[in-house]
Amino acid sequence: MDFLYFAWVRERIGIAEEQLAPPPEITTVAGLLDWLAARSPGHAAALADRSAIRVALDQAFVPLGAPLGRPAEIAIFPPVTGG
Amino acid sequence: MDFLYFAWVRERIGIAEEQLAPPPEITTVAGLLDWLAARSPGHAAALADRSAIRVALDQAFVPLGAPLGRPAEIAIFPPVTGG
Amino acid sequence: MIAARTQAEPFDAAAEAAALTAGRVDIGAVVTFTGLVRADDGLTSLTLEHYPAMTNRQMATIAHEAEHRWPISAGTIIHRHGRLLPGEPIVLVAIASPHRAAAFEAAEFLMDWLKTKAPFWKAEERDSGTSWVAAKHEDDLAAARWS
Amino acid sequence: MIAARTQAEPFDAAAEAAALTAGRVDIGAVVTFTGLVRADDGLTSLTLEHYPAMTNRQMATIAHEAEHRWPISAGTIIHRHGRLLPGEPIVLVAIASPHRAAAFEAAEFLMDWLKTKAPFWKAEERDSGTSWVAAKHEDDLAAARWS
Repeated sequence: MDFLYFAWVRERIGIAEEQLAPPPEITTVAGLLDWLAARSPGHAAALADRSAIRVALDQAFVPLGAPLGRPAEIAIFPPVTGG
Repeated sequence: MDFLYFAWVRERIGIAEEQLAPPPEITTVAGLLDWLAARSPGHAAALADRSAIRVALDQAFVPLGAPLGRPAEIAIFPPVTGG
Repeated sequence: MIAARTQAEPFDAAAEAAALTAGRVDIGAVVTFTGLVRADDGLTSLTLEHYPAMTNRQMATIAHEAEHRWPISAGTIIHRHGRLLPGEPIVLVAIASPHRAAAFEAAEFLMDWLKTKAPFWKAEERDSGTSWVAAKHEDDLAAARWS
Repeated sequence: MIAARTQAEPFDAAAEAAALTAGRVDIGAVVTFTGLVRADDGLTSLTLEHYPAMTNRQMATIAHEAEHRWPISAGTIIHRHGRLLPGEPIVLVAIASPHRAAAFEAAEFLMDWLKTKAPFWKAEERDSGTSWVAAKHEDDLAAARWS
């Protein structure tokens, strides 16, 4: 699975992109974030405040409580500020 | 007093502008329109449907029931359709 | 400061909008509205009659009212009169503001005012003859939301 | 048909708006919104990061949604990315419609969407350092009125 990070999530994790294989017992987006946060202090810092985290699976927004399914790409980032 | 007419009010009266001296006992806009309608068949036709008549005294809209005062200029026209 | 004028000549909406922001770094939003002549039902031309003294006076008043209601950095209102062909521009409202909501609202407010209070009258010319456009109730409703 | 794109280069809002109406006589209203970089509190530059695959996919979806909700004759959405200086344009929404209310509403709808759903992030650079812009609650409220 391709993990993409943007803005301060990217800065705190320290990389823009990585390929990871979460264990099959992770079935929700929230569960995936818990697993990801345990990978490094940077991941933990980036994901500390879940209210400031937004997630897109295969380029579509999902709530943190959504089922994970089998996306090819997961993007994790702060609330958007374009326009 | 300068009387100005626009759009189909102008066309029905047959002139764009005239100078008239209404008698001093006319004290409201509605009274002025009654007096004006009696001047000619054209004036009468233009003013027949009062719901379609708008009036401005010295370039400011007034309701038909408004006091006439002593304007220098009275304009009579249909509802506006600009923009 | 919103500048308002009437003219018979076409206007360049792009140049008018660009002039609002030239050399400035305090403007976050520019909204422009351009009204154009549609060739509906075989319309061949539109003639706009107006009452110049009242237009000038009332446009200045409404521009002032908009400046009072919203933070406006700069603005331009242009309304044409005379005979216009399909596709030609009739009216321009261009508003620059620090903020997007203010720019949208002020532009809509001014357009609603122009539709219901500015002393202009449209006559539509077709092969079948010329007729005066009737005022639309929906325009009155749109204008009423600002009062 | 609303065309949407992202680019690093500046755009010419005037030329984009003019292209919507060229040669047409069925358009009654054109509304444009241009967002610009403000030099607030000593801001020296704004850098827009984005997520290209998601932007392209979601912009196409929201353009389609706008076309479904309003009668739209033509439209253009452009969002820039990269480093921008004060006074430079960030975003353009230009909508042409037969009717004025539809043009205003569709342009506001698309801007509210871009503010709250398009995957762009702004970093502000000042002499004191660089900081990410926080999302505004008022933008969420503005977007919520369309749902």
